[in-house]
Amino acid sequence: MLRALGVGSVEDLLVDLPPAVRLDRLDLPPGSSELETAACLRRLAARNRVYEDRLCFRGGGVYRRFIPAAVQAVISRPEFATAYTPYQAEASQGTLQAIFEFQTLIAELTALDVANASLYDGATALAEAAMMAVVHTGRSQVVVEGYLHPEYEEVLRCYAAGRGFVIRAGLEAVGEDTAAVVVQQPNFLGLLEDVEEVAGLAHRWGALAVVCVDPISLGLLAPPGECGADIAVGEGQQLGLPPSFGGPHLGFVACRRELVRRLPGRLVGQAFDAQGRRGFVLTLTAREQHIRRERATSNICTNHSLCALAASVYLTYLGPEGLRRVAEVSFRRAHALAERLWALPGVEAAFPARPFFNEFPVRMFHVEQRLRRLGEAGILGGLPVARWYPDRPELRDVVLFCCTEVNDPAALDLLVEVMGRA
Amino acid sequence: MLRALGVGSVEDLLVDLPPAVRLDRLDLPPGSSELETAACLRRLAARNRVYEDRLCFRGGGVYRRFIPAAVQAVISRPEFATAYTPYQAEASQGTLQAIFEFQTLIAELTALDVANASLYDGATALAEAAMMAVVHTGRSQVVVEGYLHPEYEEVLRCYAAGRGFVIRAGLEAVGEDTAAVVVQQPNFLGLLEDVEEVAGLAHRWGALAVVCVDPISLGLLAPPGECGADIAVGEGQQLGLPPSFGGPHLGFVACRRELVRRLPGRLVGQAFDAQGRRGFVLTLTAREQHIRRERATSNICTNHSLCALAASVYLTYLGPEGLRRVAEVSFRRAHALAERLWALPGVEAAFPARPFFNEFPVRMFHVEQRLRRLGEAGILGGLPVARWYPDRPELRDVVLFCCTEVNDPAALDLLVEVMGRA
Amino acid sequence: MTEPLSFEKSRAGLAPPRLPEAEVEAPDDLPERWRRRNPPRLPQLSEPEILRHYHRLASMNYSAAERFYPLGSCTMKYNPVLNEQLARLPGFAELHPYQDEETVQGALELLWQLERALCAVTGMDRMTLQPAAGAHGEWTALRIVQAYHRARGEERDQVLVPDSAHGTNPASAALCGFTVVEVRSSPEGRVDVADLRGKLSGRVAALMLTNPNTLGLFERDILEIAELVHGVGAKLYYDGANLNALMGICRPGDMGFDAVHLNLHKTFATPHGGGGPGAGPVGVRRELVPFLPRPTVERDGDRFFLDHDRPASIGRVRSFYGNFGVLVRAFAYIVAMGGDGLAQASLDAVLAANYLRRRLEGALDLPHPGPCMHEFVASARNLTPHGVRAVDLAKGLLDLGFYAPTVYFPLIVPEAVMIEPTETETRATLDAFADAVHELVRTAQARPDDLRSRPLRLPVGRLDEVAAARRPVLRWMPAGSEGDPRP
Amino acid sequence: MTEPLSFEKSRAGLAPPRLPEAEVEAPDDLPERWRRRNPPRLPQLSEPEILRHYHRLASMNYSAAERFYPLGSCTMKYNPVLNEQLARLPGFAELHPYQDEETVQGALELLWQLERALCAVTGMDRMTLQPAAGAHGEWTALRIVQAYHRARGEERDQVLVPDSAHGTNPASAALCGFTVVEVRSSPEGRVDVADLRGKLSGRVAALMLTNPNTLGLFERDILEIAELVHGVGAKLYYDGANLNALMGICRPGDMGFDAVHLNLHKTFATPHGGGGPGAGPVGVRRELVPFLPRPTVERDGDRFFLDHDRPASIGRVRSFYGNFGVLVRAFAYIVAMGGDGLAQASLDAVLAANYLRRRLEGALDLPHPGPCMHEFVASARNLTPHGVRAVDLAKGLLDLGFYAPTVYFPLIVPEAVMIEPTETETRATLDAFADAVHELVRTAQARPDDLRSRPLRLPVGRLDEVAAARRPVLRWMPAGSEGDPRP
Ligand SMILES: Cc1ncc(COP(=O)(O)O)c(C=O)c1O
Ligand SMILES: Cc1ncc(COP(=O)(O)O)c(C=O)c1O
Repeated sequence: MLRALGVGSVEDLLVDLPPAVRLDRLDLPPGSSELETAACLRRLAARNRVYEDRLCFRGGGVYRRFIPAAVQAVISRPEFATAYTPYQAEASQGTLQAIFEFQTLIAELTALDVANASLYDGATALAEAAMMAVVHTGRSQVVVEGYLHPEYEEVLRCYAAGRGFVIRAGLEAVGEDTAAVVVQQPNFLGLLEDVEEVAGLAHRWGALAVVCVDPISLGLLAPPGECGADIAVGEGQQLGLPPSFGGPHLGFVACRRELVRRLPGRLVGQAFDAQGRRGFVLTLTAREQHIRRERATSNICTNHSLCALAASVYLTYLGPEGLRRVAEVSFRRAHALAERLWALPGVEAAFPARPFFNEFPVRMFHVEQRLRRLGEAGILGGLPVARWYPDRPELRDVVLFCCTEVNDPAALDLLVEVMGRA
Repeated sequence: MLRALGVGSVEDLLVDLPPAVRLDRLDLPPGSSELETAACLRRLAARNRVYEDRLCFRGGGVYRRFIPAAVQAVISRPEFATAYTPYQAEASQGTLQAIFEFQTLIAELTALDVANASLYDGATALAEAAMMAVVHTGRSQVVVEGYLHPEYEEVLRCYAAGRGFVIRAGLEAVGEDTAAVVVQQPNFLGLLEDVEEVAGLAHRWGALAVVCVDPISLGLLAPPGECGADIAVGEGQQLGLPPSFGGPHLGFVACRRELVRRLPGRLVGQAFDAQGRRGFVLTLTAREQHIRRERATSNICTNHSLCALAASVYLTYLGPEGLRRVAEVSFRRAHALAERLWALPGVEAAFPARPFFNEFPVRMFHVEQRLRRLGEAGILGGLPVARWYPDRPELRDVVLFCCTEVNDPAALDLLVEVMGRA
Repeated sequence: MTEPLSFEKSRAGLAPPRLPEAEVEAPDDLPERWRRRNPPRLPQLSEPEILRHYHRLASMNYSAAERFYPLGSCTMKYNPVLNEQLARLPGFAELHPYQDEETVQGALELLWQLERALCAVTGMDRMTLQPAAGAHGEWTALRIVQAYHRARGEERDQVLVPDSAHGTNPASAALCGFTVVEVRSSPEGRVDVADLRGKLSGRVAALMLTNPNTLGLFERDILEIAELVHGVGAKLYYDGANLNALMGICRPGDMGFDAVHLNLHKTFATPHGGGGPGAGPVGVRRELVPFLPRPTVERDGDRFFLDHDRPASIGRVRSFYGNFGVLVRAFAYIVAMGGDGLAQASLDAVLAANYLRRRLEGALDLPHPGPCMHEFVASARNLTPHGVRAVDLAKGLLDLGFYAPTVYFPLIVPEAVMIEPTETETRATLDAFADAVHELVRTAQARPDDLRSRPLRLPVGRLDEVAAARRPVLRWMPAGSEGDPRP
Repeated sequence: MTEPLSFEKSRAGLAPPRLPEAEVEAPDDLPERWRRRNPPRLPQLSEPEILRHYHRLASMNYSAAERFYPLGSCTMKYNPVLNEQLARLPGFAELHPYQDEETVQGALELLWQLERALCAVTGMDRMTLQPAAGAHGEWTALRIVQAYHRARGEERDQVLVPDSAHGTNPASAALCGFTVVEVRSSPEGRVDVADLRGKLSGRVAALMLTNPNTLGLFERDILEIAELVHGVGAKLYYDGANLNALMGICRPGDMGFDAVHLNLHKTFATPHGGGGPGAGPVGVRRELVPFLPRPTVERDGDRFFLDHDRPASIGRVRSFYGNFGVLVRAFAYIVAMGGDGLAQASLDAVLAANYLRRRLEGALDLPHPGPCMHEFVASARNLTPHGVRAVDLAKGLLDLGFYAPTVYFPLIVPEAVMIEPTETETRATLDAFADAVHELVRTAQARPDDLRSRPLRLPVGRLDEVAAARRPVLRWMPAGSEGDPRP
């Protein structure tokens, strides 16, 4: 190729670089063979502790769930994995149709009208929803009600600080400057909120109701669309994605049809060719950065398409009845576990009056010691929440336990047994 | 569907079954969910000990080697994995072309004219080659020279007992009844044989020379075709397949062009369509069971196609120079290790005068105790051969060590260190 | 679009992939006389090129994962993707066959349990899991029967095989040194009992029977047949490649069979791999057990072990213990399905076959009265007057996005079209396939040339197999190399 | 052939997959008021149908694994398959983000080492690995710059963005509350330094620059630009989505950049996934380090830990620590390539782009003088007289088995055709692509209608995007359900 270009070396093509910036040598070790690369990464992987799924009772936004083998079989297909964002629709119908199905699945799950093609994660999805509301209402405050996941709140505040809106806490703060009221269902502590009431209040003040949901819970719990929400967002990790130390996971956002042109990110719509054959295209792109630049609804370009595909396979595998059963098994096991834990000496329900779904807060003595003992028994115990609430003494000794269909009864027994040791 | 058939239940379709044979109930546990199925199999898998590749020094026909990730990426494609034998050529060009390439790769590796589409394993490939010779020469004896893998010999004897030919041992037995002389290179003990001499003798008596080879060794060692062999067979596990407790692996057979119509199993050949486009088809099927029935060259129908595909990807990944390097690294490391082991007190070379490739026999005191100690250090030590040679006292304390590119120098050090402990 | 051969894309002089260095002192001092003179002409391609090459080849294949694959006698059911993941678990895939027994207890238990499950399905007393495929299993079973007779001092030299049998049956018998004697089928497609009776004698070692036979018909007279065979001291052998109709419905053992082989790569849902690897376990009744290949897997309390000490054994039929990776998949299938699931699968398979058979009435000839079991054989001889043959119908189906049924087998049906839908296909798929056959039959009548020109929508058109076999080119050769390896 | 929607194939009443039972006493006593009234209308399909559905969808996609994907600005290089396997190791994939630090030392070390490696490549002092994509990284970097200025008591309200910049640049700036001021490009395609000078002031927080810019041209005046920007106290920000020309060649830090984002899903070979997930780490120079998102990963001897105690931090930009699975792949890529390999990759990328550019001379307009860096922008305006547009050329390429280049971007080039071949393509592929473009240009001249009718060989013909946006249908609705959700 050099010969075709009439140059002696690639250096001759780098004529525009100021000599001062030309690097001598990249300061990294030399390359390695595939065998050695794999060995290096395996060594690192071996220095992490992997808890058995069934012995993992820690959630806090990331959960172990049964992942059907079909998910991996689909998302590892290189036709999906190594395609770009589907700019050339006719050569990307696989990706496009999969996204269209994903949008429908999320709309059905949330009982709202439309959903987008995906966002980065639950936290950024919530921030995007808040910004939708700020733009839509032209107001400058967002009210957070109840125990919102502390990391989601931190992300929300980071976006607000840039974009220039204010976060306020508690329904008391709702007023005529309120763009949106945000509530998480179940909340960070696993407790159920009264979303309908929150939405009612928001609407009375002309604000939007934004609900952050656990998608699995929607197999059992009333979905945002049945509770008056205008926008629903959430984290889709539970829909077929491994914990993977926190990512990549899957943000989703759904809304009422009136808000569709405010949606961030990609949207896929139905289209037809000259012969009348149905296909799918990226649509409503006039919202987006590559057309609208600084006036776009968001800066989203690459989103989490392959994760959305995983979620689609997962939900399609379960179907409506399967999803309900997964939710129900999680609910029932968590409640059985809660009863047994609360019955232990030195352990009590942190919010005994509040209903929960499959995660619940427990107050106990000797938090650290108990968790250490669980660890020795191979169990990843619940999540202590105190670090996020340094000024809340009533949450100091609270630990959040979760339970899903992967935690079989024998695992529950073991947990209770170790927790019960003097 | 029942309605379309006008029957009330499937029972009504089972009219031809004598009632006496109708089963009440299949005596097996009820089915389980995917989660529980996976748990059941994982429990079984967890009850096996997995040695790190680099600490595995046991061969005896199955070896740890570096397997490029490309192999798994290709063979897990459902288009390859879930197709049948390519009866409909036009809809099976992927499989057919892959086999055609495999045939070429094996022919090149062995330096013979043609190879077939695959056989079950090295042992049955050897038996098939012996039967080719028996039919081709019309003679009734097969002579085995040197240390042939004892399991291969047992398989050969099993086929001979059915088909009606006789196995004899040692070059002394060669004579005018000899259909073939069989030799393994390197032999079961890892030692190099003089294949050229064996082939010369066979040919002088009008017999065929059959060589059973280690395909990796052919990166360095003179191939059968350069040594006068008429048929080469071998075990292809090392070409990209995991040990998998002994299977599925890969038998291959290659031969001189005069013998092609004696080959067992599938053969793929080039063909053209009416427009002159090249494609590939199953060919010379007049040798095969579905055409020739009891007069077929073999009964092979399903062979080991997907394993052959793995081998093709493996060999294509390495290329000629890569294969040579893998063979050379194995050779050099094995020789370095041998020197160090032989230098230990109470350990000596079992056949000091004989050259070897990457596996070598060591005679030592305290075989069991030493292997146990290696096991405690996480090492799968060499293979004691005594169990196959109960009448050969000189092999009683002999252990076969092998070394490949996965056994890094630190692994060698550890092995030597533990072996040297008093 | 066709794809060049990897050899044709090879780039001479390309650097090999990065590989580990030896990092030891020892030189490569292999004496010259053992050293290879000419390196093999393997292709030289980079990793991205290799992947793209094989991805493109993959896209040139029809597969059961993507399409209906109604290949009769092949049971192309859905292969659960979970099982692929399980077979790759390091605790299975990374086991060396010569590890000490104490370190492979899970593997041995799996083999032990799988044997028990297959015995439950077949009604046999013990199984060997060694054989690598169906044909290998047939031969193994015949070797066992042969050893049994020999142990009784009898050298029986004949094996009876129905004319409808799969080609591997006579081939396996011949490979085992037997003379094959063919048994005729009756006009209705079942064993002609009178013909059988005439051929039975003290020379007969075994009758190889497939039931349901390859026409998809249950051998109604099976109990009588068994009695006749046993009457001359012969053994009754069951070709269980076709067990998919019978799981939980009836057991070969209860029909009087003495030996059975199974194709786990059919009935037990392991993928066929474009031609293997499969697994062909063989089950036998008590009196044949001593002759099973060794080692067997035995249990002693909680401990599992390999028993090599079996003096009457025929020996080994292959190295190690069978196609373990395939056995893992089959075991996972059985665990997931359970007794109830397997029985349901067979019922569903029978229903699907009968439904599809009904849907094809009027399109193709159905030479044998139904109902059928899990498959059926139609005949395209009704198209012969239009100059259209079964192969033309097959190629027409490819163009419509279906794989073709098995054609020209069994040999006793002219223009045979052998169809096996399996239980994992939906009614919608069966309907679409039936519609396609009807459409092609109409095309055959109206525009026979059209059908004879098919396929037109695949990477290549109809390939000339006759010319290919006349001057076979079985490998790539570098351009300009001396001669080509045509035999 | 197109494929029905999963919803359209749904079989009402189909039994759900087998799932575990609760096996506990506790009933489902969720109070009614929290209970869902109408179940979601998810599809009801069996596992085999689901797999077949998605396999068929897969076969309707072009992908880099199978074809040349010359999409400019997207760096569709080969994604090593090893890295997919490594990211799935249980020791990575099964880690809970809230496990105790002592149990995730390997993961933290990986993050720490990856940060060091990316600093070496970019010349930055520290990096955050949190951002999930390029645009997310841009916004994160601007938030850091904003926090920096605010900490100094300055509320700068403008961000300068060249007119050639990627759309995410102005969008990210706006999302961060800045007013975007566009900087003009000179006729030769580089920043118009005079225009820049005029727009710089104390209101400017940062200039966002891409270098090589989106035309594939290196900004020759970069050192002067840096001086000017720093002169008004603003920060110079580097859009490193396009780093593929510069690894080991030169470092943004040495050019005077203060903050950088990288697209690991481009330069560092992690697969794009049909639109993510990616990773957009952000590197900064010393004075911006205090403002990095928290937590950072720190090392104390042999121990690695998360540092949450960073009072000046902008906070979090997402949950947890980044797209860890993507970071694992990128790290594996760096280990495999090494310093030498990365530098060679950039040299090869530049060579491939220049070669392809040369090969296209005479076919398309090349509005800017070369040499280019890793990509280049041609213009199809020479086809306008024939009534053929860039989009027609793109669709024609699809029919010839290539993905199309990026078209109509950058906005400053009419009928832009932006081509990035990457280092992992062979000369043979580049030649085949160039030949195809030449062929299409000839077609455009001879038979423009032909090109405007393309594609004809794909599952669907050219889709009417305008009509689709006019009455958007964004989801499936059951037949006969009230209304459709058209906004
Ligand atoms: C009825 C019957 N018997 C035997 C076989 C042979 O099995 P295999 O191909 O596994 O050798 C087959 C399948 O091909 C078959 O259909
Ligand atoms: C130059 C440039 N900047 C920024 C981006 C945005 O990156 P992402 O799509 O990861 O958000 C892209 C890619 O789309 C790009 O090409």
